[in-house]
Amino acid sequence: MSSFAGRELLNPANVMEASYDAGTTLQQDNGLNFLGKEVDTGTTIMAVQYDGGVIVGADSRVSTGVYISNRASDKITAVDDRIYCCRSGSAADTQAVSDYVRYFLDQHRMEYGQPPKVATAANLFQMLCYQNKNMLTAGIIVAGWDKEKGGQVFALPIGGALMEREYATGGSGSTYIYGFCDAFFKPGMTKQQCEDFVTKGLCHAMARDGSSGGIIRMAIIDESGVERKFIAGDKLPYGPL
Amino acid sequence: MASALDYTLPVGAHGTGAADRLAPQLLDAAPMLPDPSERCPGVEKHVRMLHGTTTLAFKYQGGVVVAVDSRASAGAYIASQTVKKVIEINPFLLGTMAGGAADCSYWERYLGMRCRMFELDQKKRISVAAASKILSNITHSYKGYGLSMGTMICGWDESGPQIYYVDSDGDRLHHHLFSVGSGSTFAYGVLDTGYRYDLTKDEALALAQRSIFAATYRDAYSGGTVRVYHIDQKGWQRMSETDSMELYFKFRQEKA
Amino acid sequence: MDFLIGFTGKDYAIIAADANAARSIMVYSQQLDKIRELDSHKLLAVGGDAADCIQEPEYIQKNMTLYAMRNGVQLTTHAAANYIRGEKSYNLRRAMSQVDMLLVGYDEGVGPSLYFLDYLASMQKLDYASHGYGGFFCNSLLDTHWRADLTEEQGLELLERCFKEVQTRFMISMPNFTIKVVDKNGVRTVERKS
Amino acid sequence: MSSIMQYNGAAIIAMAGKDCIAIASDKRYGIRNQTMGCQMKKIFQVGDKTFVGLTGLATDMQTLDQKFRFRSNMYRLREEREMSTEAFANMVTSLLYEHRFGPYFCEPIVAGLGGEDGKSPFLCGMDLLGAQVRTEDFMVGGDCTEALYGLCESMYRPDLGPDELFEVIAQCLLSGVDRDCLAGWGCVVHVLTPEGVTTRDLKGRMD
Amino acid sequence: MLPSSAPLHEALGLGGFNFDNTRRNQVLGAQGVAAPRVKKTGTTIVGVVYKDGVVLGADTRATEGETVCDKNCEKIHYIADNIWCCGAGTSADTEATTQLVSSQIELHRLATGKAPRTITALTMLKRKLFQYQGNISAALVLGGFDCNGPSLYTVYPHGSTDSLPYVTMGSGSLAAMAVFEAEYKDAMSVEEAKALVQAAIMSGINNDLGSGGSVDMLVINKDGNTVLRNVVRPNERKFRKAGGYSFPKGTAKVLTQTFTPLSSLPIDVTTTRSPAAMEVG
Amino acid sequence: MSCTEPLRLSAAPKAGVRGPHERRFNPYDHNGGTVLAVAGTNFAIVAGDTRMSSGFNILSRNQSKLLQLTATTVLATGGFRGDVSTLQKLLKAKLVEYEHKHGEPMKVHAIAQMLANTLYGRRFFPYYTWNILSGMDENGVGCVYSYDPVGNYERVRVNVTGSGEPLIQPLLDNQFERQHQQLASKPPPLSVGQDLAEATAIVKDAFYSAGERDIYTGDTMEVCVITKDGVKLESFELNVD
Repeated sequence: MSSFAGRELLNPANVMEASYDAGTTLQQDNGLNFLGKEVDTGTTIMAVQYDGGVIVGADSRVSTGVYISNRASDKITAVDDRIYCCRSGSAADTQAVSDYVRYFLDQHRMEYGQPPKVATAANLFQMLCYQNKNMLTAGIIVAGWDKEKGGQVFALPIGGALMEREYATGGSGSTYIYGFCDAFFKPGMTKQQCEDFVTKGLCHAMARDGSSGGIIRMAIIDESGVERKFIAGDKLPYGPL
Repeated sequence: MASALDYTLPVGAHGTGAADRLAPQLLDAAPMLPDPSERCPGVEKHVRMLHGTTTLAFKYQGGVVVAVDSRASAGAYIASQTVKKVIEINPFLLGTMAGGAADCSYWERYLGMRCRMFELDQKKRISVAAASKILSNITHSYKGYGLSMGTMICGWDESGPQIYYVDSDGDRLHHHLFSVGSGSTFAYGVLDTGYRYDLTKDEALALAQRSIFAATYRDAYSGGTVRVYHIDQKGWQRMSETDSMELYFKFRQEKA
Repeated sequence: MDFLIGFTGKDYAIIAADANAARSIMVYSQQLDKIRELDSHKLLAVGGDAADCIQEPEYIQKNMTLYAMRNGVQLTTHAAANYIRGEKSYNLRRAMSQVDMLLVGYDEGVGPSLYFLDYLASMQKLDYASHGYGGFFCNSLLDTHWRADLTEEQGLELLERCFKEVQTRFMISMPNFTIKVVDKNGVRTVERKS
Repeated sequence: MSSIMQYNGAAIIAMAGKDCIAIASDKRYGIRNQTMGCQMKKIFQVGDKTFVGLTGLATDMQTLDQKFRFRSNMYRLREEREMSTEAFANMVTSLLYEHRFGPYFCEPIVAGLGGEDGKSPFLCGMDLLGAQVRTEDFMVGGDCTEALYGLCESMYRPDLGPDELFEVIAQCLLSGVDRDCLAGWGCVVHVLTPEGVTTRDLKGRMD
Repeated sequence: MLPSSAPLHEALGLGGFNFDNTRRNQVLGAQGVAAPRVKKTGTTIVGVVYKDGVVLGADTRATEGETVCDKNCEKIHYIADNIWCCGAGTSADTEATTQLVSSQIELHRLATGKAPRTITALTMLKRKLFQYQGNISAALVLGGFDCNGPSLYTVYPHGSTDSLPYVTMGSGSLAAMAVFEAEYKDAMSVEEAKALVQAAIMSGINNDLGSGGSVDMLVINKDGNTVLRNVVRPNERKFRKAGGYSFPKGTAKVLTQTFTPLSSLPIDVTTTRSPAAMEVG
Repeated sequence: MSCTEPLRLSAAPKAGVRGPHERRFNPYDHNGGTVLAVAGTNFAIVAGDTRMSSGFNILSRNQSKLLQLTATTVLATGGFRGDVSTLQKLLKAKLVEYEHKHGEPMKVHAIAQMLANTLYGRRFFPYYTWNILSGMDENGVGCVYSYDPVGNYERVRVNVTGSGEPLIQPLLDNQFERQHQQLASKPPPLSVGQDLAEATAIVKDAFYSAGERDIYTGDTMEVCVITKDGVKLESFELNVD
């Protein structure tokens, strides 16, 4: 039987839960361990540039172990008027990081008197994620539109690297659609083409990945502003492009 | 005769002939068998262990005195306060129990049957040495399987009073004085100080009772009733069964 | 592996410890005194981690002396026991020292007293007590034979019985023991009759 | 494997009666399986009408007793009045929760008389992090809580007088510790009424 | 004597967590003793938004391991008059965390002179829980009514939050969510919402062994809050032995008996008794 | 925010993070529940609840733990249901076989020894069951045999086993053994002093008390009264939470 011998010093959760390990199966590790397990956005997210802007999209499933703790969540978070991020990984970590970035960008906007650039937001994300990489499980895509460079997409995988891309996918579901993206992405799409590309991609990932699902949420960002869209779970356009 | 058990245990179909067939000694390690404790919380609450136990036996000029407590504990919970830890194998043989209650009671009962078979076969009573050897052969053949026993086989045979200690590792010792169990150190303290070979019968019985009582007082896992048996050439006799609570207040009064 | 034992008797308290200094599988010395004289009327026997057994009682003794110098009054045995418990429980939180202790003392108007402290800093005032594996053999002996009105001679005899039991049953050889007594005249060492 | 809470062993019950409370503990001081003494104090009176019973690791029981006494005495000096039982319970909670990430291995039970009339029973149990359980009937603690729960659940009746309450709590504790290896060796019962405290030592099993 | 053990921290009343015992407890743990159990609320807690406000609900069972240690505890905690919070998880954590936020909200209200908003409480809670990285085991359902209307959130121990029209938490959350998923509709009346919450909690009580006891509910709307404590008590004990168990006076054997009148009680027991009579310091 | 000084989000180590652990199939489960028996001077009472649970879930609210073996013997079994069923089947077969061989049903003391042997036969792969056998002995006195999972057994006055054991047993001790009640009469040697009505009331009360505090005991309690005339079964509603 396990004792609390050899466990981490400052990890009282371990210490306190040791008695469960030792004797009981009350703390179910199969499903409802809502205290021990972190809320995980096992997710499909993507962001794609098109001619004049970007589209960001995400599924809506949030799971805690095998339990779907939120089936209609919004993983697309605004950090500024025209800058959005898609969050994957730990819900707590990504919410905290995006809260910080929103706060810094607000300050930044006031100090400089104009809207921040997408690259600025992406760099703030990168700094936070890199400097706290030991404690964060955060895979983030930053996308938005600014005057200088128009629509831009930045990918920030877990660990804190920062890469600018024409399009980016993330989350557990993204692995299912690499081939799809390789085959169907082309630079300079129109808005409608891009929207079809994003919805199809997400829809196929959600169909194959158990941790992704629910509805599709999107934000279409361009010079004129932001348009939020969503596609209900029973209206997903699953099938050939 | 078929195996003594309903199902054949992994090794050791113990025949009943005079010559013991030793089980194959191919046990490098204990077999990988499923263990309820991995899945069932509180399994230790249910399997009665006599880990907390005090038993003793000693020879003196008048024979053998055997004394035991009566507690079975499961963790800190007292599963029974009325366990009979002396097993009456036959009118001349007693066995004591420490360790797994089921292991001791099953195998000592089986030993009783083997001793009876010996008698029918040989037309004479089995010696204590032979009886204890049968038991230690059995436990040795199951070594590594997880049996848990610490027992004293006490009796009177042609050579007079005898005590053998047999445990689940297959160890077998011959001596004039033993105490077994978690409370045994406490019992030894009193026993060693008071023991002489030429004790009278009353002194010997009182010493045995006092030693077990001392252990019930100090050892959390020993307690209940102090039972004292006496063996002489006419066989064993149950001498006393006294609640240790009574004893405590009796001794305290004597001291005051 | 240390063995400490002590009890109060009629107008005195007695305390004894084995004299082994051992490490790993060998013995350095069999003449070690494990009973420290804290002041004229207090004895502290220690067992456990060898280094802690030097540091901790020394620290306690020096501080008690300092207290006596500053305030012109010595701690009573009860106060000393509480002081030691406080220090131990505090030290426990920083550098888990592993020292078991028995404290005996004699106070005017109170008589002899014995305090039992384990390494976790729990404290009990007891009539008789022991520490270490030896206790597993001797506690029942004390239960059976100890009385509040033992004379010193009877007390020493009881101690000898305990030593004999430990030498008979305990796996580790303990040939020598230190015995100290405290009564109204102060502390003194008692030689064992050979 | 035994829990750290069973290192020294203890059992405590507190019960509410009509204008009175009773709190009872066993008296064993043990180290693991070895009983070292049977005169251990586990119930501490911290104010006129407030008792706290401590179970768990003996060293923490003694440390906490000192801290409780320090704090309630400081309160008395600062405020020039007695700490109410309820205030005391809340103080205990905050003290324990302060050590959330390095707890004292101790579960206190606070019992006393309070309220407007100064004679309404107040009972409060806590886990080692200070989470309160307030009840109007009984509260149990120690390493045979299940036994004590079972006994009290059946044998407790509301509105008992001090003498009846004593008999009920005595039976509950004596029978409870009889099924626990690590508690027992005599019991002590305090019955608090607006007039005073009656303390009784009980004859119990010593094994 | 050197004041080495002077409780400076304590005397100054600095507050905050104290890590004094942490190292000791770890060493004890390394010696192979098991850590003790803490009181947990296995729990079913729920919340639902209706037409004019929010209804929160909770069961009342608290467990320590597999034993019920409180049959009728309160799991709906006060944050402000218009903001309440249901807690599941380690009891001490849910209580301490909600109490702390409650007092911060009150101070905030006094500082700003405005009625507190639910989102403020939510931010305070999630910051605190995120800071402690899940070591504070509090899973919360936060409901409130403020200038933006009703709002309902869940807060997870690691500090993530969700906002939904109907939420459940705790070990009974599946059972309760099943009821919500089947029965919830938008813009319910208060009566419909209360019935729905009650059904959800009952589902948790009946089907989850970690939940039990009675149903507590709380309605928050623009007029304030209505506490509905123990609205349903489905698990009242159904049988007691007639006459109970009575023990005549003198049943237990008393060895010694002393009576101390209350008026003459010494304030500090140790100072008035001679050291010889002491048992423990 | 300076670039040289990293912004630390938290100093606390993350809770609930554990290393990998091996998973194996285990043929046991813990299904909870409580059974008890009381031996009277001319009767015996056997009782059990009917809840069958696993972890925090109730698998059945109506699974009896009692089995009538002969006209005046009842076996109460708790533990892992798979083993309980197997054991019950095996015992029934053995009893039939015995009756065919010997022309009479097995006596209770013989059943007791046979059950012990059966249990010990699986010493190294135990039936994870806890049993109480109850019936009428040859003198017409009620008898109760209590078992551990590997076949240690003992004749006792009263016994309770299962998840409610630590809650109920002390109460039965108190009421039936009366050790600490110096005014009460002591029980007869092998049975309890109370009459059937009083003993039944205590048994019922004990179960309701256990139901209040033990999460695994509940739903329905079955009470079997054995007299020389046979077995009578009654059911009572316990709590359902």
